[in-house]
Amino acid sequence: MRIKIFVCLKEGVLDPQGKAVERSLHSLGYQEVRDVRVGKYIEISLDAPSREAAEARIREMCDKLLANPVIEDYRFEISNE
Amino acid sequence: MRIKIFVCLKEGVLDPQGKAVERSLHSLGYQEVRDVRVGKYIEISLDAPSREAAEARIREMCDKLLANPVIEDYRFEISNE
Amino acid sequence: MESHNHPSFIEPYQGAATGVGGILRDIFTMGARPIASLNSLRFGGFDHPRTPYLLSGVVAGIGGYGNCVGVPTVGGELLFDECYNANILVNAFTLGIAEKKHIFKGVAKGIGNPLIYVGAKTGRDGIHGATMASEAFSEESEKRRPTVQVGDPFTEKLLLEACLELMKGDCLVGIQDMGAAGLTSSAAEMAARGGTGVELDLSRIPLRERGMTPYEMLLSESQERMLLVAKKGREGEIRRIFEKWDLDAVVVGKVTRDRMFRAFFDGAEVARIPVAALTTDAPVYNRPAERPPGQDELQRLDLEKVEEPKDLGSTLKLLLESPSIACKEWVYRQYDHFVRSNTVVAPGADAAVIRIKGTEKGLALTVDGNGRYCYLDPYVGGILVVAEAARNLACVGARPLGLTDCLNFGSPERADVMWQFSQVVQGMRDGCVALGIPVVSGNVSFYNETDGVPIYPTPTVGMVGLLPKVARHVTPWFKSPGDVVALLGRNREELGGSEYLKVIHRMVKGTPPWIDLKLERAVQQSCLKAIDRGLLRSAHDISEGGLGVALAECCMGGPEKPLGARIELREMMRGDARLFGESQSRIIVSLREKDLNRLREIAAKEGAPLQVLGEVGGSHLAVHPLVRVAVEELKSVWSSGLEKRLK
Amino acid sequence: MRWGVIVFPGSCDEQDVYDCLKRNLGQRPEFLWHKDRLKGKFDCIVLPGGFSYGDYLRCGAMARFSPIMQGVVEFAGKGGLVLGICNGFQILCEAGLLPGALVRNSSLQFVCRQVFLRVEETDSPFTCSGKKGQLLRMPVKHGEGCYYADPAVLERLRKNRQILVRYADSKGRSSPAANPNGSLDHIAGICNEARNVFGLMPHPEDAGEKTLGSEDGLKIFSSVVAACDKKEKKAWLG
Ligand SMILES: Nc1ncnc2c1ncn2[C@@H]1O[C@H](COP(=O)(O)OP(=O)(O)O)[C@@H](O)[C@H]1O
Repeated sequence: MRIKIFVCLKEGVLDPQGKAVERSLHSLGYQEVRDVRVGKYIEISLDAPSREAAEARIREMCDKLLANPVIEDYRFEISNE
Repeated sequence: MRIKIFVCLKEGVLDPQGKAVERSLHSLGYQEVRDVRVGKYIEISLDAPSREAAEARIREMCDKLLANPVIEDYRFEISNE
Repeated sequence: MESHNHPSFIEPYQGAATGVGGILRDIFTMGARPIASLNSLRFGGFDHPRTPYLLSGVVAGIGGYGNCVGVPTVGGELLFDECYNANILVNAFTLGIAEKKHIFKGVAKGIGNPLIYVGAKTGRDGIHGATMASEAFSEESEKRRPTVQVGDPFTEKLLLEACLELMKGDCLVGIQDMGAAGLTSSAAEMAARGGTGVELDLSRIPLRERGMTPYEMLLSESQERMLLVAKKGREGEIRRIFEKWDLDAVVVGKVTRDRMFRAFFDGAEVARIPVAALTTDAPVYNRPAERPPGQDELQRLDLEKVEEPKDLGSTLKLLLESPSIACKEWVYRQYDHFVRSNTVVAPGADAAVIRIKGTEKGLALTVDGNGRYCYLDPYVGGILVVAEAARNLACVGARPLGLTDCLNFGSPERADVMWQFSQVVQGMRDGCVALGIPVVSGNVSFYNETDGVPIYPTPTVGMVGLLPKVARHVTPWFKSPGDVVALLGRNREELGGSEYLKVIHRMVKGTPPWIDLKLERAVQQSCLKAIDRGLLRSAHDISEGGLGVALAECCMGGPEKPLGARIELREMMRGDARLFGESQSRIIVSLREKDLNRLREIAAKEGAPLQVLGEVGGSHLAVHPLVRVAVEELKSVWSSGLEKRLK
Repeated sequence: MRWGVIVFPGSCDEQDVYDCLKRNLGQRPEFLWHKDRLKGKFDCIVLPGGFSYGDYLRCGAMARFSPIMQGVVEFAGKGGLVLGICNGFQILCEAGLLPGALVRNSSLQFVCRQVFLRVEETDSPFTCSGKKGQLLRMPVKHGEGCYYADPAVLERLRKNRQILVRYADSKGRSSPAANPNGSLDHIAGICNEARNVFGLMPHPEDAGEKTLGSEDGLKIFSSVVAACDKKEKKAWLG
């Protein structure tokens, strides 16, 4: 299974990167852009007996290592590649 | 429209961060994990007259600023949130 | 100096980063350009699962912020002890240079003058942060997930440059960082100092989030913001400067006559309280203090029962690779210590040295602290921390100009902690008086305890000294074979509170080393005068790990090729005390043989004992008759000690 | 000689470059604000180190769009000398004035330490006062200094002798231990094909005086002075 994990700063937490990217996009003429957020994108391959088993494992990995629950939220998608 | 952009290192470019994450996951007992890649995940909101128009604008932004074609590939998804 | 202990435990990278950001703002808000930072860190034991994670995050956060703002981090200290397992200490120190004529204060004067908000936008960050920092931890508060602030060093850099540019002109009346309790405390404190009142229009505050209430705006602790009071009519100038640096500058209120703190939102008054009620009239606590009954037992150390190791060479190696003593390069190579091109002595020496561009002068900086000594005897511990910092300055050739501190303690609601606190402060005062060092500022961090167990009382001090001629500075490392090695000060049989007892015998007991401040002064003065006259080739303070560790550091600690030494130590005391006892007021110096008599004269005149120990040379550290180890071997365990525990 | 030192928001080393040129080499540098257009005559433009735009997204990615950069690209196109140090090197790569890219250090950590550079080529205005194989001691301090280029580009760099300096140890040998960031082929600095644009990660301006531990950094700046002094400006092209 191939898993795509998205880690983003929580709502309300300052995202200096997002802010800076937004300002740059504006100054490049992309005025229509709003609410830029920059996060991490992690892809992993995994062997698991079932989708549910995989989900449980990934949730663990995210809580323990891949995301910092104090400031970050995560979500993930599982595909059968 | 809400756009999700994924920027990843090109195949062939060393990804030390991916390697480090993989090593940490293994040492935490997640032996089943392979091929970890770490990239960037950017979300932006955009007003555009059509999906096509949005696509063109985003491609431009990515080529110019959001990704560096020497080392990175990107792809994006558009949703109507 | 500022502490950011609690936030760093919750989110090490951001906690440490915003700690650095806060102390930098404290400096440039006065009109001083920050020129160097140091930090004092305490972590738990390496068998605690969170220690490597916390350490890596804190170090990366300090570097991440300081490097980006372009202020060099030139030194610091890092010690490990189980008592910090659940309460790490992150104390940040920054030094700035201001022109005497151009020092700015946080004062709101001139009725009708505008209050101007500059810097980053306001979000819901850290609301109630100030109260969180002052609450003891429990399992419960872990779950509460307090809001952690994310630092934006880039915005800080812009704010720094914009403020310094503004301060070159004459349109500024007062300025203050929005720190703990944000807009409320900065506005109220400025009014209190000015003997005025303030009126804020919250509808004008630049916001990052939608739907924020006036309460949230008043208490937000969003970083990288400042409040200014400007001369009326000069608002445009200020706006132009901040625009140049892409920052918000918005008039949000004005100075009033009535000594009231008032806030309006959408035309309605939402807060109204006398300024004094928020500032000068705050209650003063007088908490009970009492020496805990267990203190006597703690100080009892029966050396008969401490078995002396057979192989002192192996013991030396064990000490050198223990995390508190091991080389800290893994830490400081993550800090930019060269930026601003003033760094003459980089991290790794007793004190850092920076030159002052355009003059011959230099400044030496050090941060020091030993919680274990203070735990065993808080009064003596308080003296020792001051003495050690001054000694570190003496070793590079600098006379102290002033001291700042950060007092890290458990809950002040406990009588034993209050006793430790008052004892430490008395000790520090007595040390400062004896050595003639003014205390210019400081910080107090209470409630460093978890589930009823406080940390060791841990005062840390930052000390700054002056070198009239920076070129004269001295470093700790041996320079060439044939040089004489000598000891300023006296060895005593003292093992209480030592790193050796802790690491090798797992004991924290006894009384900390004895100190005679007259002797301390004599030793420091001898060292300083010898450096003034160009007699010394190296000088190194003896601290944790004693003479054995200090000699090893002289041999291998420097950036150049390691050198050996042949030493004779024939004193009548047990070998482990000779090598690893931590007697105070000792400095190892090396010099050319021809200069020895002149050093003797100086020491005699100052009243400092001087003893020739041996000479530099060979490939081994040989301390006859106790140890003989190849320097390369010492270097390899010492260099890898920290890093291998982080793997 | 006329030096311009660009100040980006977030530049940290512009003053160091300025002071080094002025105090140690008697030059008269001038600061250039990034929001201005490039005006006036210059012999060499320096892009200093620091964290332009906080190095958010990618180092140098946003700085390349600063108004002044258009002028820098034209200036370089006409043969003007451009020197990028650290963040400046990253910006030059992002702007396409130099090939390749600088990515995260292989250690994943910021690294600040003294290194040795081995001068590989002397037929450039930035190394013409040096000798082949000469070692220069100066500090590095960066989090993303690992040079990367695809194999074809790397081959071209080698063939055209565009790799002007490599990391080495005190004996002049390249090795992983002497390479502070995992840079491909131990590359510390490269020039463009026309040899008038040079980027390097280490900081010559922090090695301009004995007091600071080394004055080897002056070799880079004094090469530029020597190259510009020459009547036939392109003499260094060999
Ligand atoms: N332990 C201390 N030693 C010396 N001065 C101190 C100490 N603690 C606080 N101060 C001084 O008291 C003033 C107020 O300190 P504090 O309440 O910590 O301020 P803030 O919270 O604004 O940093 C400062 O000038 C500070 O330097």
